[in-house]
Amino acid sequence: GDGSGEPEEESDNNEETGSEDTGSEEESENEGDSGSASGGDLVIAIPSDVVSMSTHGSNDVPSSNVQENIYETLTDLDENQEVVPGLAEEWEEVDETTWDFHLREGVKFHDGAELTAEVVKQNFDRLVDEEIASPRAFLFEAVESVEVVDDYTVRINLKYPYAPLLANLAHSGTAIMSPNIIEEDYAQMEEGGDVDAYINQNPVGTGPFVYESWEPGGQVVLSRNENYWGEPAKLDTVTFKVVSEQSTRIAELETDASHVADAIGPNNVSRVENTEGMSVLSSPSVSLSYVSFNVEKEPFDDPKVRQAISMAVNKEEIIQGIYNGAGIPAIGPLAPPVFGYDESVSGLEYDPERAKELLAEAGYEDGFSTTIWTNDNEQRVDTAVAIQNQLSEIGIDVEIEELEWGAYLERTANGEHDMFILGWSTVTSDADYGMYPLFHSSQHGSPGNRSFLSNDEIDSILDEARRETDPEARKELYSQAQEMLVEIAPMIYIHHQEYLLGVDETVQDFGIDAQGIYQIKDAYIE
Amino acid sequence: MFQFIVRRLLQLIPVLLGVTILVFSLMHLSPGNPAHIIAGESAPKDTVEQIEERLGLNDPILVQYGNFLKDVVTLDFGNSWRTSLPVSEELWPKFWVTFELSVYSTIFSIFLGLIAGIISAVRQYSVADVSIMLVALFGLSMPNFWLGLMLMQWFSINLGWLPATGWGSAEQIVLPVITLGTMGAAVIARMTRSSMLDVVTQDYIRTARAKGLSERLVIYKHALKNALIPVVTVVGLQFGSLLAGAVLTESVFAINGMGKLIVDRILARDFPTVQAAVLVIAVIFVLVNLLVDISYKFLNKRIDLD
Amino acid sequence: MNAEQANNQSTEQKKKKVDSPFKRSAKDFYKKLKKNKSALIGGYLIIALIIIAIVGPFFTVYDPVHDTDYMVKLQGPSAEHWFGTDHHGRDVFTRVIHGLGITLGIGFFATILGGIVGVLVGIISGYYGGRVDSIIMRLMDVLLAFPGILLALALISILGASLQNVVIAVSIFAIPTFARIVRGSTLATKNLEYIDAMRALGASDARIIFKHIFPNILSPIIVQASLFVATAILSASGLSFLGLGAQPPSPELGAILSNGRDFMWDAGHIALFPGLGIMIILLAFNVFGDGLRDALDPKMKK
Amino acid sequence: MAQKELLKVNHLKQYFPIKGGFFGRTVNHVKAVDDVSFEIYEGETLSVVGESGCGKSTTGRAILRLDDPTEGTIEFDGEDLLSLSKREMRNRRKDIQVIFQDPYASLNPRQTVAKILTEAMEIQNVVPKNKRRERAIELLETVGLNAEQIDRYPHEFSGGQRQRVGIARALAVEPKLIVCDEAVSALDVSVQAQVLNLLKKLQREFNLTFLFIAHDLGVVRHISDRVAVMYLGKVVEIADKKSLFENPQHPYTKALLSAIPTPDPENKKERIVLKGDVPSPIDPPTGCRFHTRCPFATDLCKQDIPELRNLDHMEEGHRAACHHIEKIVSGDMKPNY
Amino acid sequence: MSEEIILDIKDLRTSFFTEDVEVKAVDGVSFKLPKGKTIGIVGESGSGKSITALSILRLLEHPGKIVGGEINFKDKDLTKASDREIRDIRGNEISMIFQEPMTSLNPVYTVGQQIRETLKVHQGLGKEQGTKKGVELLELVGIPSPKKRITQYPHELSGGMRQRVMIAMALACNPELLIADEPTTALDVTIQAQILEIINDLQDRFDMSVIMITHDMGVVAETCDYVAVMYGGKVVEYADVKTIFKEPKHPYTVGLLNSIPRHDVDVDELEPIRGNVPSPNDMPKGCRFAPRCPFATDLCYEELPSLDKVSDDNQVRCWIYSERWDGDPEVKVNGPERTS
Ligand SMILES: Nc1ncnc2c1ncn2[C@@H]1O[C@H](COP(=O)(O)OP(=O)(O)OP(=O)(O)O)[C@@H](O)[C@H]1O
Ligand SMILES: Nc1ncnc2c1ncn2[C@@H]1O[C@H](COP(=O)(O)OP(=O)(O)OP(=O)(O)O)[C@@H](O)[C@H]1O
Ligand SMILES: [Mg+2]
Ligand SMILES: [Mg+2]
Ligand code: NI
Repeated sequence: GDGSGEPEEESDNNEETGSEDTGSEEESENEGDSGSASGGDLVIAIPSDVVSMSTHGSNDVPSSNVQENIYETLTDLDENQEVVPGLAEEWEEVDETTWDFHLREGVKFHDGAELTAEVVKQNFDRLVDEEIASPRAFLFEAVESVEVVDDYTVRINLKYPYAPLLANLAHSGTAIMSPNIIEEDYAQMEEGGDVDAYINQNPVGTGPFVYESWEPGGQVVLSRNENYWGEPAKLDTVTFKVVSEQSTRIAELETDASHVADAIGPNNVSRVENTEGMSVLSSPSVSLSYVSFNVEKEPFDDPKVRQAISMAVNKEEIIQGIYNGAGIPAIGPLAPPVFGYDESVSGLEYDPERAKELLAEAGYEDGFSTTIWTNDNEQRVDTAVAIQNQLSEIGIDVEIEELEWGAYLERTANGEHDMFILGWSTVTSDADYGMYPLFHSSQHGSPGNRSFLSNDEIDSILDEARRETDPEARKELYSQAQEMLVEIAPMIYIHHQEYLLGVDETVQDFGIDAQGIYQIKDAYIE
Repeated sequence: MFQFIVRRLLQLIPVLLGVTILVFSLMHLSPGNPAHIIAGESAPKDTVEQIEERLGLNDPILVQYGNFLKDVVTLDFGNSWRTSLPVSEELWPKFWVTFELSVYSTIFSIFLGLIAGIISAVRQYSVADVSIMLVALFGLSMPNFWLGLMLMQWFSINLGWLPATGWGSAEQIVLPVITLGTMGAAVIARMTRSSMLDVVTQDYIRTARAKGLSERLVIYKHALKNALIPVVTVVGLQFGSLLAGAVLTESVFAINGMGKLIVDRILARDFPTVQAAVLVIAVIFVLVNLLVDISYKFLNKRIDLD
Repeated sequence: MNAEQANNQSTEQKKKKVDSPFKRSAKDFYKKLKKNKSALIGGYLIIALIIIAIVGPFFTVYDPVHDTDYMVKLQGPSAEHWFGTDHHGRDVFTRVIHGLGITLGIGFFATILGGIVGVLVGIISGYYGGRVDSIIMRLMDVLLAFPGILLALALISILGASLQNVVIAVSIFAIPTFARIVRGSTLATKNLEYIDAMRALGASDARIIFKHIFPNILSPIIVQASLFVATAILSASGLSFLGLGAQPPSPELGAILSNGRDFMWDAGHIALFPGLGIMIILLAFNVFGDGLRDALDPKMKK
Repeated sequence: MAQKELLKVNHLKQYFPIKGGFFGRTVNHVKAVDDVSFEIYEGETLSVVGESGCGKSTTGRAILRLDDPTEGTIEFDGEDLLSLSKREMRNRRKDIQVIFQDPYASLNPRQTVAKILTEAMEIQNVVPKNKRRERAIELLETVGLNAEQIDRYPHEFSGGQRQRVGIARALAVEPKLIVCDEAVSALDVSVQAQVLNLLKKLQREFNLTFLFIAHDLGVVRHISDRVAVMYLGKVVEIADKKSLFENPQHPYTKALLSAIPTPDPENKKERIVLKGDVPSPIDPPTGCRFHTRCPFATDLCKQDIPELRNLDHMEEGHRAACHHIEKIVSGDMKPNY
Repeated sequence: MSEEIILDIKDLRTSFFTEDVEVKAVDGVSFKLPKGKTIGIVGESGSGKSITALSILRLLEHPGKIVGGEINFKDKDLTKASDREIRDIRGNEISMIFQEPMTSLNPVYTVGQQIRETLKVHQGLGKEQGTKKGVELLELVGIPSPKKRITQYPHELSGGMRQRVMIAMALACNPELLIADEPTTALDVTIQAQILEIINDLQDRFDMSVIMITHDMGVVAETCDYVAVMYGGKVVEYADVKTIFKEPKHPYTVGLLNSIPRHDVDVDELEPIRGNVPSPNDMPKGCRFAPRCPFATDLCYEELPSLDKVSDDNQVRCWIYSERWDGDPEVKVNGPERTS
C-alpha cells in the first residue's frame, strides 16, 4: 500500500500470520508484577482501517496486526520463520493424520476464563462453522475434526496428511478467543444478530494487550495485559490510528502525533530519512509482486509468449526506478524467508533479444496488442507503465486499465483479463501457502489461481508436497515446482518488496516481521 | 408556509423511496461481489458461497430489497457487512463529525465568499476584483488534498502552530475547514459577484442612493438581498455536497468522518452502511433544499412556491 | 438642410440598416464581445489553448508516455526539460502539452452536457412550478444525495469504462447543481412584468422560457458553468482509479496533478505545471464567462 | 344599439389573498375587483376612470387573463376567454393587446427595441420576416421615436419614450382590442396629442377597439366614446362620454370632475373636496362603497348596495349606481359637506 | 431680487457615452430656484428633464456623466461635493420622487421597510417610531388602510399607490428641496389634488422648494411659480407661470399648449406639433426646434440662439425675438385661446 487509503491496500499483503516470537520458551508465571516500568503510549499510524476484532472475521493485515496482540495462537513463527511453541507448549504427530497439542496450563483470558482444550475446540469448530462463513476457514481445509483429549490436550484429525498444519496454526486466523465471547456471539446470532457483531465489540484473548476501544475508521486502543502469563509488555498502551493518506502519516510522525508511520512509499523514504528524529525501518517480506497472464487466452496460452514477455521485463529497472531499490528481484514465486525457497533455481534473465526470438517462434514476430490490468496502487500502476514501455520494445502494445478493487477481484476471478498485476504474501511462510492457491488447478479463480494454470505435473507435485511430512523431501518437491514454474511462466515474478516504516527515534525495539506484523511486545518509548 | 413545509416533509417519503431503489439497484449493478471482497484474494469457492448465504445475497432480488426496506422503516439499518457492527452506531458519530465539518466550512465559505464577491462586484475590474478572481481560481483548480497537504506542511510541520490531524479541538478545526471551505468560497464569490452586477444597475438601487444611504447600506441591504437567490442556492448545494464529498479532506486530515466512510464502504460493497449513509444524506439534502426554498421566500416574497 | 432632407437621409439610413435579425443580433453580440476586453482575452486564451492542444503535440521533442528513463527521473526544470521530468523520467512539458487537449475536452464537454440538461430541467421546473417542480426537484434531490463514486461504478458496469463515459458520469452530477441554480433564478424572474407582457402577446411557453427567462438568468449559469469546468476536471481525475477516465500513462492534467502529490515536496514541478495548466484553462473560461456576462448585459460597463 | 358587443365582462371578481403570520396563512383578501360588469362595442373606446387602486389595472389584467379571476366571465367575440385552454388563449391573444401601466417593467431589459417589436410580430406572425424590421422602424416613427433609437435598450430611454415603445409593441400585432393602461400618462402633451390622434386614426381605419384606463380626464374626454367610473372595485357610473362629462349623476363622478386641474394659473376653480378616510379594498365599506365619503350618504347607503340604474332624465345607456339620484337631481337632497 | 436662491444651475451638461456616440441628454441647462418656490419643468418627452433631476443628486448611472456646469445648492457646488456630503444631502435636504415607481421600489422589501429606512438614516428613528411615522405618511398621501399597506410589497400595490409610496418616502424628512419627477402621472385627479395640496402645505410650512417635472399643464398652472420649458436638452423658455400660459413666446411652448386635450370641450383632432423630435445624437446644428418650427429660417438651422431675456419675466431661446431675425418681422407667435 502506498497509503492513499483506498482498500486496495489490502491487496499488497493480504494474508498474514504470525506471531511475535515472544521469548515464550521460558515460561514464567511472574504475573508481570504491575510495577513493570512504564513503557509509554505508542501510536502507530496505519494506512487502512481494522476490519474485524474476531480472529474469524476477516483476512487482512491491519486486523491481524491488532489481533496478534490480543489473541495468541497455538504455535508461533520465530524470526527465522521456524515454528516454535505458542499457547501449545508441545505437540506430537500421533500418526500421519492425527496431531495432539498440549496446551500451556494456567493461561487465563482477559476476562478470567481459563484456556482449556475445550476452548480450543470451540474456537476451531467456529472457524469452520458454515454459519460463520469465515474467510479464514481455508486454514483448516485439511482438518477433519478437533477432539478434546483431556483438559489441556487437543487432538486434530486431518483428512489427509497435511504438512503445513503447524504453520497454519501460527496464523492469527487460528488464534484462540475467549469462550465467553464465542458463546455470547452465538447467543446473539440466535436472536438474529450478525456474525461477529458481539466479538467485534468485546474481543477477549490471552495476549499481552487488552482491548480498550475501537472506533471504526478511527483508531484501536489496546493496553498492557498486567496479568499476562508470560513476560508482560512494556508499553502502557498501543494505539493503531487510521491515517490513510501517506503524506499525512509522515506529517503525523513529523509532528510527533504518531511514533510509527506504516507503509511509507519508496518515494518518501528520503524525506523521512532526512528529517531529524526519525528513521526508516525497512524489512524484507514474504510477499511477491507479480504480473499474471491469463494462460487460457491467446496468445498467453503459448509458454513461449509468456517466457518472451518475462524476459522482456527488466525487473531491476522496476525495482530501482519505481521502488527506489526497496526489494529484491523475484526468480520464482517464493520469497527467500519462506520455507521451501530454493536459491539455486535460476530464473528467466532479462534478455529482450531472446524475447523477440521467442515471440517470433511463437508466431508473433510483429508483436500483438493486449491489456494489463491493475488496481489503484501507485506502485502497481507505475509498474504497469514501466512494463508497457519495456514490452513495446519487443513489439507488444500494452494498454493499461485501472480497475476498482471489487471489480478487479471479481473480474480477474472470472478470467476476463489478459494480464494483471497483483501481489501475494505467503503469510504462513510455508511454500504450500505460497504456491498451492496460486498454481493448483483446483484453485482457479477466486481461490487464487487467477492465471488459470492447469498443469497436471504441478498439481501432483503440490499435492504431494502437502502430504509429505519430511521437511527435506518437501523442500525437494518445492524446488522442483519452482523450476517448472520458471519454465511454464504463468506469471512474471517481479520482485519481493520490503516493508518501509517511518519510526520515531524514541521508539525502541519496535520491529516488523516478514509477514508485515508489528513486533510490539518488547517495544517501549524512551 | 406551514402547509408548504408539511408537504415538503411528506415528499421525503417518495424521495427516500427513490433513493433506496436507486442505491439498491446501483449497488447491485456495480461489478464486484461483496462476498469476494469480504473473503479476500484467496477465497475458496465454498467460503464465498457461505458468505453469500450469510449475507442473503442468494435471495431473490426483491426479497433482498424488501429486507433492506424493512431495515430502513424500522430505522435499524442492520449491521455493516464489513465490520459487523451496527450501522447506526458506526454512522452517527461519523455523521456528526462531517456535519460539523460541513457546517463550519460552509460558514467559512459564506463569510469569505460573500465579502470577496461583493468587493469584486462593487469594484468591477479593479485590482481587487482581478486579484480576488485569481485567488478564487487558484482555490478552485487546486484539488482538496493538495491544499490540505500544503496547509498542513506550513502550519503544522514548518510552523508547528496547528495539529496536523484529527477533529474536535478548536485548533484541529482550522485547517480542514479552510481546506474544505476554499472551493465553496470561490464558488460563492464568483456567484455573488455576477449576481450583484446584475442588481446594482437596477433603478431601486438608485432610489436607495437617493435616500442618502451610505454605499455600504445600499450594497449590503438593497443590492445583496436581491442578488442572493443564486448564492443561497449554491450555498445549499455546497453544504449538501460537503457532507457527502468531504472524503479527500477527511483522508488528508485523518478525520474519521462520513465522507470517507461512504467511499470506503462503497468500494468494500458494504451495502447496509452505504444505503444508510446515502439515506441520511438524502434527508439532509431535502431539508437543506427546503431551507433554501424557504429562504427564497424570505428573500423575495414574490416567489410563489406552491 | 431642411426637414425633408433630413427625412430623406434617415430613410436611406433605414434601408441600409435592414438586415436579417439573426445576423444583426449575432453581429451586435460579436461587436459587444469584441468591445469587452476580458471577453476578448478569455476568448483568445481559449483559442490559444485549443491551438496548443491540437498543434502542440506535433512540436514536442519527447514522447509523452513512452520516453520513460529512470536515470533522469524527478529532475527539476532545465534547458533540456523545461518543466523537469516526472517519476518515470518523462518530460513534464511534453506531457502537459499532450494532456491539455484531453483535460480541456473533459472539462468542456462535461460542463456543456451537464449544463444543457441541468438548465433545461431547472428552467422547466421553475417556470411551471407546482407539481412539475416538486417532481423534478425531488428527483434532483435524489441525484444530489447520490455518491458520485457509486454512480460512476454503476455506469462502468452499464456502459463500460471509457473517456466518454467519464464525461457522462461527471455531467450527470452537474445536472442537479445547474438545475437548482437555474430554478431559483427562474422563480425570481418568472413573475416580472415583462414576462406577463410576453404572455399577453401570446408567446408560447417555450419562447418565454428560452428567449426571455433564459437570457435574464444567464449570469448565474455562466458563472456556474465556468466554475464547473474545474470541478469536472478534478472529479474526472478522481474517478480514474475506477478505470473511468484517463488511464495511465495518459498525460491528462488532472490525473498528473493528483498523482503528483507524493512528490509534492521533493519534486513539486511535477504537479505544479499541470496545476497551472488547469488554472489557465479555468482562467480562460472564467474570464471569457465574465466577458460574456458583460457583453450580454445591456447596462455593461466598458 | 346595433353595434356588436366585442367584449363583455360579467360579474368579474378578483380577490388577492393577504398572507400574514409566520406561516403565511391567508388572513384577509384585497377585493380588488368586486363584481364588475360592462361591455365594449366593436370600434369604440371605453374609458375606465377612477380612484387610484380601485381595480382598473386588475380588470385589465383579468381580461388579458394574466391573473386568474376569482369569479365571473369575460366574453370576447362571443367566446368565454376564461374557459379557453392555454393554447386556444394564446391564439386569441393576437386580438387583444395591452399597453402596460409601468412601461419600463414591462420591457425585457435585455432586448433592444428592435427585438421587442420584431418579436411581437414574430409571435403572432403578422408581418413577413424580412419586413419586420422595416415595420418596426415605421412603428417607432408613428409613436414619435427615431429610427436610430431602434437598437437601444429600454434603460437608455426616457420614461415617455419607453411608454411609446410599449404602445408600438401593442400596435405591432394588429389587434382588435387594446387595453391601454395609462398608455399616455408619461407623455408630454404634444407627443400625447400625436399618439391620441394616432390611436383615433387607427380606430377609424381598422375599427379598433380600446379599453382606455386613464386619469387624465382631458385625455379621456378626447379619446373615448363611453366612460366607466370605478370606485373601490365596482363600476359606479357608466355613460356616453358627453353625457357623463356634462351630466354626471354619481356623487363620486361629480367630485372627480371637479378635481381636474386646469391649465390656467389664474383661474383656480372650486373643488368638491371629499371628506373622510379613504376606504380600502381590504375592508370595503358595506352597502354603497362610497358612503363613507359621500356628501349625500344616508343609512340606506350603509346597508344596501346600489344597482346601476338608468333613469328618465339620463340619456340612453347612462347608468349610475346611487340610491339617491332622483333626490339629488331634484335638489331634494343637499350635500352635507 | 431679494429672494434667497436655493438652487442655481448654470450651464449644466450631461452626456451618455454610448458605444459609438455621445448622447447629449442635457446640453446647457440653467435656471435659478428661489427658496420656497416651485419651478415646473415641462417639455418634450426625452428632452432631458429626468436627467437634469438625476444630475442634481448625482445619481447618474454609467455611462452617464456630468460633463460641465455648476449646480449650486445653497452655497455648495454639488458637482464638486464629496460623496459623503452628497449622501448627507440626499433624502434629507434634497429628496426625489422618481418617475417610474415600480422599478424604483426595491421588490424585496415591504414599503414600510423602505420608508422606515429613510427615517432611520436621517432622523435616527427606531423601528416603532419609524412605523408610526410611516403609517402617518401613507395616510397623508391618501393610501387607505395604511397599517396593512405598510406591510405589503411593491408588487402588491396598484400603480398609483406605488407612486404615492415614493412620494411618502420623499417627503419623509421634510426636505428643503423636493425634486418631483412626474409625481402624479398614475394618480387620479382627486388624489392628485390631494398630493398637490400636501406639497403646497409643506411648502408653506417649511419653506420647501420644489422642482416639479410634469407634462400635465394643469398641474403646472396650479402649483408652479416659474416654468422652464425644455426641448432637446436645452431650456428654450423660462418664465413665471402666468407669463408662460398667457404670453408664451417660444413656438415650441405655444405648440405644447395647443396640444392639451380639454376635458371641457370636445375636439375631433388634437393639434400636436408637427414632425418628430430630432434624435439626440443627430441634433440640428442651429435651433433644435427648427425642423419642426413653422417659422424657421436658414438662420435657425445654422446658428443656435441663446436664452435671452425678452421681457422682465421671460427668457426665450429663439431668433424671432432677436435683432438678427431675418424672417417675417411681423411674425406673431400665437398663444392658445382658452375659452374658460
Ligand atoms: N442610459 C442612457 N443611455 C443613452 N441615452 C440615454 C440614457 N438615459 C437617457 N438617455 C437619453 O437622454 C435623453 C433625456 O432623457 P430624460 O429621461 O431626461 O427625458 P425626460 O425629459 O425625462 O423625458 P420623459 O418626459 O419622457 O421622461 C433621452 O433622449 C434619452 O433617450
Ligand atoms: N398581486 C397583488 N397582490 C395583492 N394585492 C394586489 C395585487 N395586485 C393588485 N392588488 C391590489 O388590488 C387593488 C387594485 O389594484 P389595481 O392595480 O387594479 O388598481 P388601479 O385601479 O389600476 O390603480 P392605479 O390607478 O393606482 O394604477 C389595489 O388595492 C392593490 O393593492
Ligand atoms: Mg393601475
Ligand atoms: Mg423623465
Ligand atoms: Ni493508493
